[in-house]
Amino acid sequence: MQTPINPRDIRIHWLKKVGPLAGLGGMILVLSVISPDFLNTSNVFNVLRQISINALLAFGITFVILTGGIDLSVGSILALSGALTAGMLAGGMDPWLAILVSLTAGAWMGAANGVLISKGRVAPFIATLATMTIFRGLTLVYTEGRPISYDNQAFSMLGKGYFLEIPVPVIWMGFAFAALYFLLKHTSFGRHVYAVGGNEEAARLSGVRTDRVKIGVYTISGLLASFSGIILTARLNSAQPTAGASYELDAIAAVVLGGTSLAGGKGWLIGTLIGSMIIGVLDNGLNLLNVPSFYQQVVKGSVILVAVLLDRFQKN
Amino acid sequence: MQTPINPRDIRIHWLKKVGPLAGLGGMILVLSVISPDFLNTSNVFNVLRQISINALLAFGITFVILTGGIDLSVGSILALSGALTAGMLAGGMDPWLAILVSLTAGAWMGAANGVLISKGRVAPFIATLATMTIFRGLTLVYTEGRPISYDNQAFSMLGKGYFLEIPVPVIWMGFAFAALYFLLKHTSFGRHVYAVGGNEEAARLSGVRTDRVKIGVYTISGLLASFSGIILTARLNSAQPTAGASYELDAIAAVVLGGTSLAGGKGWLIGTLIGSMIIGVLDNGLNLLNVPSFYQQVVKGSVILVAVLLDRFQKN
Amino acid sequence: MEPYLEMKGVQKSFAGVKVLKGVDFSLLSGEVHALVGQNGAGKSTLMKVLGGIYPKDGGRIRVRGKERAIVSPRVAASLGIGIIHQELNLVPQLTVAENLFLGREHIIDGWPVIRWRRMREEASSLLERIGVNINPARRVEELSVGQQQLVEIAKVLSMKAEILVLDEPTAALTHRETKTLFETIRSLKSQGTGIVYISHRMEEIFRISDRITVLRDGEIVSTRKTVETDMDELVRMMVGRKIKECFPQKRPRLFGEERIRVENLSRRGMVEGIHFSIRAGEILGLFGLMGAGRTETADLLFGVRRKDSGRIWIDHEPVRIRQPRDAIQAGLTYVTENRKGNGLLLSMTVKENLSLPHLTSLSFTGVIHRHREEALARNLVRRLSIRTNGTKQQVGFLSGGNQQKVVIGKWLARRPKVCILDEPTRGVDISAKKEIYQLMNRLTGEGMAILLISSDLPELLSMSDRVLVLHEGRPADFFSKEEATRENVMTAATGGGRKVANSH
Amino acid sequence: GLVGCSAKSDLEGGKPQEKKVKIGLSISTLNNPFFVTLKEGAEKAAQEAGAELIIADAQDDTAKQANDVEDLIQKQVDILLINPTDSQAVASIIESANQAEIPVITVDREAEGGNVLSHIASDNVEGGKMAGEYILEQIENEGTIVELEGIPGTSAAHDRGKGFHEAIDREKGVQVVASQPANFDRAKGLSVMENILQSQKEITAIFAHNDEMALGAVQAIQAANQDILVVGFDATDDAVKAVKEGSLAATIAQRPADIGKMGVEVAVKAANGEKVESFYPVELEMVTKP
Ligand SMILES: Nc1ncnc2c1ncn2[C@@H]1O[C@H](COP(=O)(O)OP(=O)(O)OP(=O)(O)O)[C@@H](O)[C@H]1O
Ligand SMILES: Nc1ncnc2c1ncn2[C@@H]1O[C@H](COP(=O)(O)OP(=O)(O)OP(=O)(O)O)[C@@H](O)[C@H]1O
Ligand SMILES: O[C@@H]1[C@H](O)[C@H](O)CO[C@H]1O
Ligand SMILES: [Mg+2]
Ligand SMILES: [Mg+2]
Repeated sequence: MQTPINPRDIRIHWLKKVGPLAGLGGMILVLSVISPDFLNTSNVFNVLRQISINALLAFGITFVILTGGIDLSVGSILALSGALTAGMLAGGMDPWLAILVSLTAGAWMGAANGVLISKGRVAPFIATLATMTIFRGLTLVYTEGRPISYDNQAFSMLGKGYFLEIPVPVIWMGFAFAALYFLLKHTSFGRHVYAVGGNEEAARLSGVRTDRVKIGVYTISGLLASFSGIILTARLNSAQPTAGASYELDAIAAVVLGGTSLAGGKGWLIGTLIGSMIIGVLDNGLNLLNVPSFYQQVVKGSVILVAVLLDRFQKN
Repeated sequence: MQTPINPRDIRIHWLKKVGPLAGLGGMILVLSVISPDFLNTSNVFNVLRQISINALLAFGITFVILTGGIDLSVGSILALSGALTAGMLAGGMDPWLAILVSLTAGAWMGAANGVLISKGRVAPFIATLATMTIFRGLTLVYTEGRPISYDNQAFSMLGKGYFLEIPVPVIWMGFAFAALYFLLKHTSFGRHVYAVGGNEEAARLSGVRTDRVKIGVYTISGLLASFSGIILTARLNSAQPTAGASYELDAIAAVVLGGTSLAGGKGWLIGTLIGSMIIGVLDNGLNLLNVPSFYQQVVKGSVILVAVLLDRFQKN
Repeated sequence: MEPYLEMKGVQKSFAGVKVLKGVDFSLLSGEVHALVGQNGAGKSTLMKVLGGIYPKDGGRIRVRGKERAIVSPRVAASLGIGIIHQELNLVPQLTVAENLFLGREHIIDGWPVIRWRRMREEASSLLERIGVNINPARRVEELSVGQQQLVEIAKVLSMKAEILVLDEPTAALTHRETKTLFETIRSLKSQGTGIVYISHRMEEIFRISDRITVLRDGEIVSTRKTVETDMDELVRMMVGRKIKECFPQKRPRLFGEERIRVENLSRRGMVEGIHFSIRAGEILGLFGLMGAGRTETADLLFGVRRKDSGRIWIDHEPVRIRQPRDAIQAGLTYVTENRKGNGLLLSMTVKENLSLPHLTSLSFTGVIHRHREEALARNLVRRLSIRTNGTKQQVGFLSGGNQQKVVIGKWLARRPKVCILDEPTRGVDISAKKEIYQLMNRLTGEGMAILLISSDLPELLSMSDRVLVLHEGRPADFFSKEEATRENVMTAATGGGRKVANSH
Repeated sequence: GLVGCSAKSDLEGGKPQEKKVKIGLSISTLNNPFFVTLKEGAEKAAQEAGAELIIADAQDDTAKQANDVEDLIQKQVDILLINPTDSQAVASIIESANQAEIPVITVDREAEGGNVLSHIASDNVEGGKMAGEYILEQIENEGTIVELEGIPGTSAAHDRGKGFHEAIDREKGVQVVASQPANFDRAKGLSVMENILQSQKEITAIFAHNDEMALGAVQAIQAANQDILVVGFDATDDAVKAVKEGSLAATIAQRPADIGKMGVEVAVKAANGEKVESFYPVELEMVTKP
């Protein structure tokens, strides 16, 4: 009784995926016409490097949002991890060890979110809002409100270096994307992430350990936030106590621009990458075009709105 | 065939309502023991005045959250309305007219959110994130990045004055609470707000004009944000372009602390008032106890978490 | 007589698939017109077009002689069209009274202020009219599915619709409520209301309808006067071939070892002191009136809710079940009564739904073996004749009955020891029902024990080897196959039976 | 060396107090090393003077500052030190302290209203001007300049920009080719500068409204292998180090520790009934490579 897959279904599917890409394409087109510097190789790598931090955060948040959650604490985890790393480096610790410690700390912070949300049944918004405040406070306590500088050229290369002309952060972003894509698409954990977001009760009744899945996604998010904190610290040769403030909003915007639904259960990682690029290209373009500062926010908000609206419009 | 109402149900219902109140009571108890200044009449009015801005924002957001939405733009609407008011007063406009224009502008900004969300089918988080950026940008454009001062003592009384020893903003808060409570509890609009949040499809099938309800709640939220912007401007004798930044987070926290579910359909306005008080008492207490500022954030986040967790714990 | 309602050549496609291929349908004043057909035939879709939920792609609709464009549920309501949809459409957080008058609240003249007392009183009398006694101040989420269905019925009755559509209204009702509903339908009929009645229960169709229209694959097969047709002909028209006897031949009653034993299962305020055991190959029927605690019993067994007390043995081994995962590992499976609420992942594909409980065995070091997953899904789709555009079709777009098959199907890939089926044939068409019955027999033949919860009394009586009846959360009586007659079971369910403490 | 001069505090060694003075300090934000240093200067002075210091952090929010000051009034402090988030809005806040008859001293930023006993500050407009003049001098009145702005709408961003433009706008040979906000943030300073470098090929000098942004810009310039004169503001430890290394040309030092220290000293003096001046200037100084 099986009817064959409908060609239109495929088209819709394709459109859904192509929506954000079309938005990005449009922006690139416009910018390359009005700003001759935009499509230089060097600027392309520049934009890619700039988005790497946001993209890493957004990748993690994609997992969280797919389960129907949200993570507002990533900016604070970024700052605390960065501060820890810089502090350890300044104290002369081996860079690899420092990285390991920081990543572990980030993963634990994420896991704490996950436990609060799954075992404590606290709404994700409020749980991560509270930990956002706590982790930021801890960063201030740890740094005493001042940047921590260190001097370690080898470590700095993680953020500043190039590998075959490609900026190292872009390579990290590529690796993270590939690994997470696989995790989401080809493993049972990935499937459970979608299941928990789609219908948590049904997932639980099917034997999915929903609590573990939730703890898992927040841990991933924390780990990636920590990783981006490390890269940022490497790039800046220092860690700022205020680093990453309100980064969560840009990261969430990237996820949603990429077509992932905030209700959970629906979305994809490539979309997030594209969403991140939209935001990066936008920021870059505003700078290249020297848009006056007060107008930048107006333009940025409007472009995001138009992108989302176009996407909706296309799908109908 | 009627099943009697389960006594356990009633207890749960009651506990749910009493949960936040107990949290507030506990905090008040602790504070009045360790800080002798805390329970002075003057400090009580002081706290009430301090929460009035947050409470007004949170009242509006309660409506939005009850429909299952969210409003991140309230802080920016507050700023833009405040700036408009101060600008008009500085230009010598009649205060009442200035207020009317500002409130109208706030309502329109809120309505714009509502239209984007209902007609444009943009996710509330992303729509109001975009407008938050846009309205903030417009505030900067309008103020040219500078505070706007005015001189109008009569108007200032709206924020600074006292009526029978009660600070005027507290009276506004009381009025707004009474009106909104009635609206939510005793009008069909109020019921529709719950219905849209509880089961939008069912509401639609029952003939509820869900789009109108949504536009309605965002309009209310915008109106209240604008109102609090006016009060703040009156209180400070001037309007800051950066006013209200990140106020949305405290307002949302107040709503959730009060027991309203972010999933929509469940919640109550008294809870929001209590939630607002919890945050206000906390801020006040941290100051009175002279908690070092870096630790304040840690403590504040932790107390919010504990309050929410206790609430969950009680309900089980 | 001019028909109240006339639909001509109505067409509707989803994503390019024609679901309604030019359907003609009419409804006279004071008639009950039954609409029947297999799962996915397009019955609900036709009614949703009428209700202004889906825009039609072609055709005309005339209401009381006038051609109308029904663009929204509001317009439908204003034309006197009232619909009870197949899926429950209530707001769980609101009270019964608030739901009954949602969108049409009683307000003080000229003011948008609700008249609470009037609403509560009217709600009470509405509920009374259909013979239910539910406190209108209760919140809907606290009601059982059956009670919710009654609230829906009361709601649509209160709209004083002239055209009333009931899309499987009895699926969640027991005999008693069904009887009252039919009385109500008869009285509405005599007042001139036209009623479209959709059901998969053939005896109901013959009891209540005046005319029957058969829909197959989006086309009308035939419209007959009820008195001029019979069950066999109807089934043949629906399925396109002959189907004999609905309940399959019972296999010889040879039971094996005890597979599950339950002692003193309780949860305060819900159920108390449930005892039973089921042997390999045996089907134990669990009966009770609405709210008697059947679903609750199943939930406690499977670890969906925490029990206050109760011990469980599987194959003589004591097991600790604290969450569904434990139950699954112990060899239990559970087909829940609320497929949308907790049975399905509506936004995911048929394949993903079917494979969800088996991902561990389908993957190696966490990586899913795609081909094996696809093979599993295809196999189940074929075995259960699930009507779908493919294994990648989104489950939310399947018809109700086909969704139900997916819910059952997802458990069948593994070999469970005990299977709990809560209303497994709710909303399932006659041929699919037969498949499910055969499946149950095959599973018991393989040594599985089944706990069958069903409000469909004929189904329960003919499929069960023994019947346990609950009354107000306690075991009321226990019957062997021979004792389990309609009368005995109903008497026990209404509280008139001999009380039993132990039903092993 | 140090350009400009420094004011030496003449308030040291006040006589021992009979009662412990209770000072409230409402500070605009502690998310910024500048104010952290100011706060530490104040704390140290309070300890030395045996005074009790209660600090509230307004987190750059005027309304929170209003609340903080009210809370401090509730605490019945003897005297208030206010570091305004905003010079105009603080007026009505000061009025409420006046009503409670608690004397107010402003630090770092001035108040445009209310009854203020004394003011201790350096001048941001002046600092912007110094930066502009220094740049003109170094580039010999010719070249293209980039301005990295602070958080739009903050007084520091506004005042420094104002002073800077006062200095350079009349010079025909120089041109500001880009003015972009980088929010006082190092990471943002880096990415904004990277972007500007993509379109502006020949930049002679950069003025950043604070050191954090300046240091971010330095990273971008180094990565692009360019040689551009960068001037920052604040003289944070990192910036002073960068000046020594030569990657940063100069930074304007505000001596926040001195501002904090003098604030407390003046407060103690006033609380003890001694007469105080209405203005104690804390000189700016320019830190450059020796
Ligand atoms: N929103 C939709 N999108 C895509 N396909 C749909 C949608 N709604 C229904 N369909 C498809 O239309 C067909 C008819 O579905 P419909 O619900 O009308 O069947 P039905 O006759 O009511 O069946 P049942 O007896 O199972 O309720 C099915 O194949 C279903 O998959
Ligand atoms: N979530 C809930 N909260 C409160 N009471 C509930 C809840 N779910 C069920 N109940 C009540 O528990 C009792 C048992 O319900 P249950 O669903 O187990 O009945 P049932 O016998 O399965 O009936 P049905 O035929 O409706 O499935 C009913 O009185 C019902 O109202
Ligand atoms: O003076 C301070 C610092 O320079 C800081 O960098 C920004 O805020 C200003 O007020
Ligand atoms: Mg149907
Ligand atoms: Mg049941």
